[in-house]
Parts: sequence; structure tokens; C-alpha cells
Amino acid sequence: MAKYKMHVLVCGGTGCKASQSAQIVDNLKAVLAEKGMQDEVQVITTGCFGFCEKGPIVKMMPDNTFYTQVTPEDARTIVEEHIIKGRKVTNLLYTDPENNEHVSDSKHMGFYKKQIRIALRNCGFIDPENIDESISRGGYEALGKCLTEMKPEDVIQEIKLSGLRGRGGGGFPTGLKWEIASKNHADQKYVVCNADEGDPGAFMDRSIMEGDPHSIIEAMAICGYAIGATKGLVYIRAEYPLAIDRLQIAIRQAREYGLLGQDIMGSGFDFDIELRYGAGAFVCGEETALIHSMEGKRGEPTFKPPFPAVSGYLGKPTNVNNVETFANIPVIITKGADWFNKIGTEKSKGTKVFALAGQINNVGLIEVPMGITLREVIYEIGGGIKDGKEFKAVQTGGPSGGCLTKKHLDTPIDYDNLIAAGSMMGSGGMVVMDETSCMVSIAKFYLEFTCEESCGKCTPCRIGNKRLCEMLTKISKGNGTMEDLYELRNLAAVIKDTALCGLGQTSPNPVLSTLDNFWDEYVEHVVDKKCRAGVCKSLMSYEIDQNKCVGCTACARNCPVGAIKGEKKMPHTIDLAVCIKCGACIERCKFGAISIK
Amino acid sequence: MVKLTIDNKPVEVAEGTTILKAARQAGINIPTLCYFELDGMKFENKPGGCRVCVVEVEGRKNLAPACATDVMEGMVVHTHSARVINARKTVVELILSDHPNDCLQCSKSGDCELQTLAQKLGIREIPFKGEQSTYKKDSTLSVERDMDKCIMCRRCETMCNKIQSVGALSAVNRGFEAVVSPAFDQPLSESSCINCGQCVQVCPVGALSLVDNVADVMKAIADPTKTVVVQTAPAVRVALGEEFGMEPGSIVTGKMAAALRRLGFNYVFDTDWSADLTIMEEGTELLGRIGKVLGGDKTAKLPIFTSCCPGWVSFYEKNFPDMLEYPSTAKSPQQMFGAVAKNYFAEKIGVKREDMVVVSIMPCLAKKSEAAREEFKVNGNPDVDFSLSTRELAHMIKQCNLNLNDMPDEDFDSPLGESTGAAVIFGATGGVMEAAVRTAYEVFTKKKLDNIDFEVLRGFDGVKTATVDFAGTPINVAVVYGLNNARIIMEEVRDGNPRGFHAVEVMACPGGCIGGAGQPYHHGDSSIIRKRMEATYREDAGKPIRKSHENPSIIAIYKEYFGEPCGHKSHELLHTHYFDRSKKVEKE
Amino acid sequence: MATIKLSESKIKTIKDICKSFDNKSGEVINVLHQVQGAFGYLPAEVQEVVAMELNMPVAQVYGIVSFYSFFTMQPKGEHPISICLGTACYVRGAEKVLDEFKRQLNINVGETTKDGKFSLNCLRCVGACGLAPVVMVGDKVYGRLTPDNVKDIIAEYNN
Amino acid sequence: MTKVKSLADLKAMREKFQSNLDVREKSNNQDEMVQIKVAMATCGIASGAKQIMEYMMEKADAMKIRAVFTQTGCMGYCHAEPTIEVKVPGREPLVFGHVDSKKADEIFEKYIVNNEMVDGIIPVNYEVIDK
Repeated sequence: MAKYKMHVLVCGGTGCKASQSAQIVDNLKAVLAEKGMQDEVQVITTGCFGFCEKGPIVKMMPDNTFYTQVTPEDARTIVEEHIIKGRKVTNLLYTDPENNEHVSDSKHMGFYKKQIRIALRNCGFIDPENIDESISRGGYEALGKCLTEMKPEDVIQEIKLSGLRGRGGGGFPTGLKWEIASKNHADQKYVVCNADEGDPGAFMDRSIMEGDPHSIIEAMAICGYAIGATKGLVYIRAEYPLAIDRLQIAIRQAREYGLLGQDIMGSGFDFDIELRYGAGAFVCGEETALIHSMEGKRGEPTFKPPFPAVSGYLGKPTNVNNVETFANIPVIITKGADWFNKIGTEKSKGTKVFALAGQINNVGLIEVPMGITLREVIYEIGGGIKDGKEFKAVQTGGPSGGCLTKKHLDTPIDYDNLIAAGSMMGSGGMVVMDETSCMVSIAKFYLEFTCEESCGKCTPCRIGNKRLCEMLTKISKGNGTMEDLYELRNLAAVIKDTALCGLGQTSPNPVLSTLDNFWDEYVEHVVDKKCRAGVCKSLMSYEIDQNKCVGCTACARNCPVGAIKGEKKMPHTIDLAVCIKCGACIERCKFGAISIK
Repeated sequence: MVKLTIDNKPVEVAEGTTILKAARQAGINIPTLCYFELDGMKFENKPGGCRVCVVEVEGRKNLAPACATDVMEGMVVHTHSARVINARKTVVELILSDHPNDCLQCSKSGDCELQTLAQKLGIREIPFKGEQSTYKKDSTLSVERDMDKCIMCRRCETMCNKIQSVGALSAVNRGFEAVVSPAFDQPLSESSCINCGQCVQVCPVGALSLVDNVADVMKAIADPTKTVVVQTAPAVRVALGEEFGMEPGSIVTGKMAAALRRLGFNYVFDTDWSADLTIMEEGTELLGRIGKVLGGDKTAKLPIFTSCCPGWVSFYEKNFPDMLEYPSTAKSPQQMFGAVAKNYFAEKIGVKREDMVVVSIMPCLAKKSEAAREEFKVNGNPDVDFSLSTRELAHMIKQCNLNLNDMPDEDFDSPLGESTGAAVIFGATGGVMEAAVRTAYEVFTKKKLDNIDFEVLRGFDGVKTATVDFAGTPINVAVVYGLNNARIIMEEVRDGNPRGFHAVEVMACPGGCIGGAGQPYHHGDSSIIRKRMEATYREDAGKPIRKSHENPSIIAIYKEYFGEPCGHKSHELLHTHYFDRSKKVEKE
Repeated sequence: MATIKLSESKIKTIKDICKSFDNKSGEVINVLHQVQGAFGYLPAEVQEVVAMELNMPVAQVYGIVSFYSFFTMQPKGEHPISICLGTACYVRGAEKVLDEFKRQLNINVGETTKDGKFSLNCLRCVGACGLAPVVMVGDKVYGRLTPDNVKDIIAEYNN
Repeated sequence: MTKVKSLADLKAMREKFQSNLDVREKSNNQDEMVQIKVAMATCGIASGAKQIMEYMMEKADAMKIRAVFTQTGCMGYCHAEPTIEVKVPGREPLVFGHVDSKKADEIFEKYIVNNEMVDGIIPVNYEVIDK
């Protein structure tokens, strides 16, 4: 067996793959072969490194050099310069935006400095398609420990002590959930992994499945042992082909090694896992809807109780946890609840993975201890707002969450603080907005999403959200009244109070939180008929500065509706009645003569 | 037992009771809309979707749906706090914001649960303006659909799938576009619908309604060239009174006959008469098949299934095309009547077939479709021209300024008006079987039946089985209503009839015809159906003759016209055959 | 009831798929995934046969197909264009890119161009948020787009 | 395929596979380990840097010393190739020239383990290679 002196890790997450990371791997291997170094340098495709903004990422080991935005053409340079000559390829290094200095070691990058990686411990470190790499990182040892050294109730006790809460959004204590499922006796029970990640802009579950599928398999088996289930089901979005692929490979390998199947590690415990595919319904993230979908029905939620722990899949006790929750389990078992519950805040233990996106410098996936402040996340890890603009709001919790503002920047992030601030943890989407985002439009964006994803079963969600959305549209078109704003608030409150499932009950949060935090902006839309962010088209009008216009006709030629008139070499004018406010003219004008009023 | 407080009232109920039921026990009526239960008939629709029944539970962060929330010890519930009323009103306003507010023209006006609720909550304006759902209007021969009015209570879907296993309807699409519909938004007539109309019976609003034929009938009556003959089904007389404010279970046979006469029908006859005829034919067929089977004839099939219920007939034609030789070939009483009226009676009074209009008053919507079947027409002229439901008759009576309460008791006309108690009980589940046994027993054993009240065949169970001793020959019978129950038995028979049934009665509707889709709306109050059932057996008990083969006018018509049951003439007029109407896949 | 017409080979494909799931109605979603994988979409006749094979009402099959956005009854274009409208892409201007695609192709979301070449769809987050806004044409991902890029992308497939 | 039949099996398997990941594991905790950089420019390779690097890797394994090996470009001591830089946690980095297997043994046994001085240290006025 070759003894590699050097490992080259290439990110194979969906984001980096989209930027041809597979080609980078091929090229690296080809150049290495050409140089006869294929036995000295190993090229490994790993899961997501998290720093998607700068992808594709290539990491050189053992000297820990972190290359960003690598192209397939860079492969030759990396081999010839870095590998052969030992010289760092400077132009591929990350540049610290603070001081413009190159940083080669990811540990010294702001993006990674404050992160603690528990759920993502193996992402970007191992080859997810190779079980041996997982095992050499201690994979399945937690399962082995449970099966040989712990009774099921000990396992539950350990999880309870750890203080782990559900990472899918609700934050229900995981240990308690397991305990309820374990106490319901039945001939068959099920462990379900909820991998129907649907929040637009959150992709941590996918990254974990792509980067470290074995940790999920191991955790599900541990859960099965704890609650007395022999069957596991992963409900995964069909839109995640890569994650499906890697999970299937991992399940196959685990079976080959006897880590799934009958009599695992000689303990007499049987457990196996099957995949079930989601088919594009956000509401299936709700556990009762998910179960109906797995049963081959419309994914409509039903009222709880009965909880799945009592009557779930096929009417049997079923424990549903989300991917990230499961990813924490093996570590808790190995390192102990005491180790885990030292991280985080009083009521929210451990870490949380967030998908940092929006108008921020460092878009990507981060794992931070509970209790970190938004300021640290946005400015230290996220590298601040893009193009030096001003921070306006951050949306957490996706369509179920709300918008937080400057006044929340120093609030420690945990389940309870976010709810108190009118948002929620959700699955961990964190979208940062600057002054170019209109808060009415943002609320509308989320409501449009909810309307599209509502199952239609209960009145408040089916009709109420539609009406909310229509009111927001009316406001953004400049037709709103102050009464609309009051009605908006009342309706949002009633929906929250009466909707059937978690989706409906939280769907008005984007409206309520923007009303609370950006009331002035709503009033501006309604009273002054103005959108300060310049997003609401109907509230804008285009004007040509007669002094600046030289009559080049570029705007008139590019106007799709012929709204611009004027003689050549004479100042032009816009017929506002015809103008559709597409902005084509403004982009074409080289003289800065056109402005939005 | 669990102790709780509802609206400051201490209440004690059994564990597992919902807040809704606990409140009702305490005399507090929480309004509902989607919730629907037919007590004792295993029909429960509890999607928790409409959110009208929300209540405030102290210590809970959001409101709780009373229909789906179980009581807990020490629970403190408020059913009409300001928060609850505001939420409930807002929810109803939302429903109304996606509802064509055309109550004045709506067929459901006055019987509409949404209308009642809006009235109760004092809704005077709808603050939400926005898009309204628009769907194509659609109609079969029995059922009309106007889905713009659908409020997604899903009762029809539950009925069509869980109780009837017809599967014509399903919730489709999602979000605001969600609606209950046949596959691919096809017309209902192209679906697996069998026109039982139970979806109409449970619809709280005017989204599902019947095809109204009152105007057609009025036109025929007004036409001096037409002789209009009317027949009324057994179940109508125990329900029609409800439409005129009478107590459920009131028997209005005589008043109904009087009203029909005043409406201008030339002859007022009774489907009960042809029900007796049905027993003669079907009973004979049963005994014939038993005889053949006992004689070793492998082509004879047992059990024999009744064929009075047109919903059921369509159901097996669509779902069990391989088992068409099981049901009795006897036509339903409606069609037997039509055939006799347009042949025997028309001839007798010297009216041409074309000039006679036969109208039936039925508790049923499927009868409309049955009457239109091609096999029941002669040169395009149907044996039964129009089938009106009980509700349509009530409207007709009201339209003509008549009040059933004011009517005297009158008799049916002769000769097709005379009937026995056996015919009366056709209206209730188990009735056809009991009537058949009363006759078949005596014909088979040639002995007189001492006790003709077969209690085992009565009552509300969806499935009843019994073994009747025919003087040493045990005859195994089953009685079912609800087509899913029928499906189970059919599949069992297909698998070799392990329970050895000889005869099975099937009715599509809950409780039999008395719970038919053409009957006055029961709004989920199954005690109404029970009272109709009690009235049915009361009417039977009061009849001087209670066995079909003792009906003198039946005896007479065999003597005069048909010769013998299942003879040549009966086969021509009183029997039918069935068609494979299942869906087929054809290779291109 | 109506007769459903379908080619023999398609009927066989559907039957085989259903059989591989033991003709269980509870597996209908998995069956539909595979059938759509085989035909690209789920026209009415195909759903009818699936319903028959799984012994369930076709209305319920349609209820499922119309519920889940992954299932489609429309044939997709030769080059299906999917525009990510996840939050990250949205705040970085995905809507403008979508509008431009609609304008250039003269179709709405969910439609296919008359020549069958392109179809337009939206999806939520392909997880390439670092490249926002993102568009996929077939399996190829285009990132960091502005409306100006749209013309070139279409041109790439239009020869 | 060998099945994992017990926890002990699994642990043994981990032991076996662990070295495969050593290169990566070590890079995460470089500062706690002995870091050895080998100058691997043309002159270094010509003087046997490659062989000496492999020799030292084996030596480290044999002595169970957790060490990270990286190659670097020319250190600018072409006269003294092969050259290596050794950084022991808590000590300043030292550069050794003319490293052969004998010298390598000495570096390990004397300098790394006991912090004894060894001949061949190149007096430093070099810049840190890692820029």
C-alpha cells in the first residue's frame, strides 16, 4: 500500500461540484500521474468545507494550505508549484479583507476562527464514500459503546443529560423524545431521519449527508437501540441526488462491515436502514406530514397528539429526528454528556450549524457554539456586509422565522432568545440583508413561499396566508392603507393562533417581525408611497436628467416597451404611463443621466 | 374520569373524550364546520382543518381545535373568550372571502352550515378581498358540483373513499388551489363515481348538490297530452315530514298521497307495490339458485346479491366485472314499477307509452342515473322518465303553496298502490333480506312462518350476518350498507365464499334508503336516521298484510299478466342484465 | 368508464416498476418517482395504469401527483432550466434573472417552449449559495448570474 | 470483506486505518507536534532529499514520534542539501544541513527527544518559509 506523504482534499459538496470540482480532482490526478507521483500524493474528494463563498476549495495536507476559488486549470500549478516545489500558490490563497494579506492556514481565517465543529466534524476532512476513513475517525465506536457497555436507558439518559435539542427547528429535547418512544411498546418501532430539508437557503443537512453519511447511520442505529427499533428510514429530498448517492454507498458499506444488519457487533441488536424519497413539499418537514408522505399519501399534517412517538409510521411508535440532531449523537456518546453540555448556553447546549447567506462577504456553512452573538457571526465569521454596505437585518429560521435588526446584534443566539426576539432557530438559515433589501418585499417573499408550500388543509394557512400575501402585494404596489397594516397584524396573529401545524403557526412570523422591527418602512410604503430600498417597482419612477442626457439613443433603443422618446442628440424623456420600470435604460446609460425617484 | 372546567363550569367526562364532546355533554355547543360524525355508522370526518371549533385552553400558547383535542385533568377551557371569538370570526371571514356569496340563489340556502355559522357569528362584512377560486361546474345525471363553494371540509372525500371505497374524489393540488376533485379534474361522470350521492348528503355547503328535475316534472304535469304517473319509494314517507317541520320519524304516507294528487299527478301509485313484486322475483331466483347448487349445478352462483340499490349495481359493474353473474337479475322496484306502468298499466288504461310519463319519488340520487340507463328504455323512451328526490318533492310541494301538515290522509290509487309490510321495510338496511326471507321461507318450506320479525337483520350495524333455518336447511345471509363493507364481502366471495353465504343484501347508503342522499339533510345527526328506521318498522307492524306473496294485487297480476315469478313475461319486463363498466387499458 | 390507451412498452415499464414494489399502494410515491424517471413526466394515462397496478383509485394517485411539486404532468423541455429561488439567490437578484428568462423564452414558470427545447422551473436552494444567484440547465450549474448573462446561456443551447 | 464482530474488532480496524489519515489528522494539530520541513527543490532532490524524507518518516513512526512532514521549496542553502527545518513545540525552529540517515538518527534521538544539540545546524538568518 502506498504511503502517501501528502493529501489533497478537494471539496465535493454540491456547491463546489457545481463549480467543476470533479474536474479539478481529475486534473490533479492526471498531472500527478504525469509526474509519477500518484503514490506519493493522495487526492480525496470530501464533503463540504463550509466556505462556499470561496469555492471550490482545495486543501493541502499536512501543511494545511487552504486554496480558494480553484479552477480545473489551477491543478497543474498546484502540483508543479506547491507539491513539487513546495511553494504556495499565492493567488489561490484566501485574502483577508481586513488587511489584504494572504492567509494560508484555515485556522487563521476569520471564517473558521470561532467555529466549533461537532456535527460537521468530518465534513471536508474525510472521503465520505470510504467507510474506512470514517472508522479511523472513530466512526461507529459510539454505537459499539452503546451496544456493549450501555443499556438502552443509559443511552437515553446520556442524551437527556447532554441537553441536546432538536436541530430541525422546534428545539424539542431529543432525549425526552427518545424516552417517550422507548416507553411505548409495540411489535415494531421506527427511527426516522428527517432529511427533507426545505428551508430556502439552508443546506446543512445536505452537507452533513454528503460529507459524513456514516455519522447519520451510526446515530440512527444508536437511536434504534435506545428506543427498541430495528428499522430506520431516511426521508430525503429527491432534489438531493448527491446526498442520496452517498447515503446509499454508506449504507451498503455499513452492511458489508456488519455495522448494519443482524446481530451488530455481536450484541444481538438488529438494525437496518432504508431510504424514502420526498417529492418536493416543504410541509413534509413537519413530522406528521413526513410520516404520511412515507406511507404514500399526500403530505398533509395531522393534529398532535397523537405524537409519532405513540402512533407514527404505519401506526407504530416512531422517533423522528433531523439530520443535524443525529450528527451530534455519536460525539455525545463518545465524549460524554458532560463534555457536550459545557458548550452553549444554559438552555441550549452544543453547537448549531448555520447556512450563512445573503449580502455578506463569507457565504457558507458554519458551526458555532450556542450563545455566540449575531455580531460575531456576521462580522467575524461572515466577514461583514458585502461591498461595505450597511447591515440592515438578518433573517433566521427561514419561512418560519423572522427578521432581526441592529438592536439584536449582541443577543446570544439560542432557541429561546430567538423566539423572544420574534424569530426562531429553524433549521439554521441565516440570510443577511443590507439597505438594498426592502422589508415589505422580504415578508412577501416568505409569504409567497408559504402560500406555494401550504398543504391547503386548514383554513388559516390555505386562505389566510394567501390574503396576507395579497395585502403585502397591495402595499408593495403602493395601494395599501393604514387599515391594511392593522388588518395585516390581526390576521397574522389569528393565523399564528389557529393554524393546524407548525408550518402554518409560524408562517406569519416574517410579517409580524418585520411589522415590529420595520414599522416605519411599512408606513412609508403606505403613506409616502415610497420604497427606500428601491425594490418595489411600482413605487419608483424613472427620470432622465435633461442636462446630462446627450441624446445617444441607447436607452430608447433598449427600452422593451418603447417608453423613451427623443430626437437624436437631444435630451430624451420617459413616458411614465408606458414605462414598466425594468431598469434596462439605466443600465445602458453611460452618462448617468437616468435616475430613480 | 377526567375533571375539567369549560366556561367556568366543572365538567367530568371519560378519559379520551374530546373537548368538543365534553362541552356538548355539559350543554355547551361549540360550533363546528368540517367535523362530521355519523354516530354508530363508523363515519367520522375529523381533519381538524376548518379551525372553527378553536377554543382557548389556559396555559397553551395557541388555540386548540375542540374536535381533535382530548381533555386533560384540570384543563381550563374557554369557548367564547374575546380571543376565541375574534379567531373564529376571522376564520369564517377567510372562508367567506373565497366563497361566492350568492346565498339567495344557492340550492343550499336555508340548509347551509356555513350560512348558519356566519349568521350566528354576526358577520356583516368580509375584510379580506382577494382572489377567489374558480372551477368548472360539472354534473353527472345525479350530482352537481360547484367547487367554487367548496370549503375543503373533506367530508365528501372521506365518504367517497372510507365509507364507499368508490374513490372517485380526492383532495388534489395544494395550498390555495387545493380542492376535492376527480382525477385530472375530469368530469365526475368519467370517474369511478357511482352516483350514490352521499357526498351531497354530507356537504355542508352548496358545493355538491343534486340535479334538480322539479321543472321537468312540472312541465309534464302541465302538458294535457301526458298521463303522469307517480310512484313513491318506501323510505320517502318516513322522512318527507322533516321538510315541513315535523318530528323525524313522522309517517306521512297518507298526507304525501294527498299532496301528490293536488300537485296534479294523474295516478298516485306506490313503489312499495313493486317492492312486493321484487320479492317475488328475487325470492324465487334465490330459491332457484339454491336448488341448482344443491343439485350440483356448477354454473349457478351463490350468494345472490340484491340488486335494488342502483349505486351498488354501478359499483359492482365498475369494480367487479368478473362477478356479474352473482347479483340477482331482478330489476329494482323503481324500474319494475316503470316497466309495469308503461306496459301493463298503459295498455290497461289505453294510453300510448309515449304519452305516459312515469315519475318516481326516491330517497336516492342514484335512481336518477338508473332511470336513464339505456337498457331501461324502449325506443329511447325510458320506463321511468323522471326521478325526484324526497327533497325535490318537498320543494315542489312548497313551490305550489301546499303545506304537507294541512293535507288529509288519502290512499294510493289502484291497482299499483297496494302493498305489504314487507315492502315497507325495503327502506331500512336489512329490510329487503327480511322481506325476502318472509316469502322464501314459506315458499321453500311450504310452512307458515310463526314469527316474521327477524330482529337479527335489523339495526344500525354496517355488517350483519345470520343463519336462518329453512326447516332443516340453514340459509346464511348477510346484510351490509356502505360500499366498502360490500367490497369486503365481494372480495371474500371471490376468494371462495368461506362463510358460505347464500344471500347478501347490499345498500349503498348509511342505514339503507332511509339514509339516502335524496332524503332531507341529517347534518350528521344519526338519531334522525334511527327515527326514520323506527318509523319504518312501525309502519310495517301496522300493516294488515306483511308478506309480499300475500299481497292480493300481486297475486292478481301474476294470475292476469305474468303467469309465474321468473317466468317468460317476468324475464322480459322485470329482469335485467349487467355490463362490464370497468376501466380498461388498451395497447396502442 | 373510459378506456386508457398507452403503448405496450410503456405499460410493461409501469407494470415492472409496480411489481418491483410488490404492487403495494403504500409505495406509490416511490413508484411515481421511478415512473417519472423513466418517462420524464406523468401523463394521465400513466397515472391510470399506476393506479390500476397498485389497486388504488386514480383520483388518489392524482391527488399525490398534484400535491408534490417534484411530480409533473408536463413533458419537460430538452433543456430544462431551473432557477433557484432560495433566499440566498433571491436576495442576490434571482428574480430579475428569472424575469429575463421568462422574457427571452416567452414562457412562464412551469411551461415549455413551443419547439420543446426549453422548459422553465423554479426550485428552492440547490445548495450552491456561494454562487448565488444560480441557474441550472439540465445538470449544469451557472452561478453568479445577472440578467445580462441570460441571452448567452440560451444561445449556448440554441444552435 | 471482514465483518466487524465486536467493538474490539472495530477498534483494531481503527488502529489499522488510522495511519492512512495521519497526514490529515496531524495537520490539524501541527503546533502540538514536531514539524519537519524538507527542502525539495531540484538541488535538494538531487542530493537525496526524497529518500531522506522517507527515511525520517519511517524513523518517526518507529520511534512513535508524532511528526508532520512537509516539503518546501529551496531554502537557499544549496551548499548544504539536503536541508531540513525542524520545529519542536515550544522551541525555535532549527535548520539542519547535509542531512543523511546518520544525521537524521541523531536529530531524532538527540535533538528531538532530549533537546541535545547536534552538529550541522545552519546559523539562521533565513526567513520563515511559510509566507
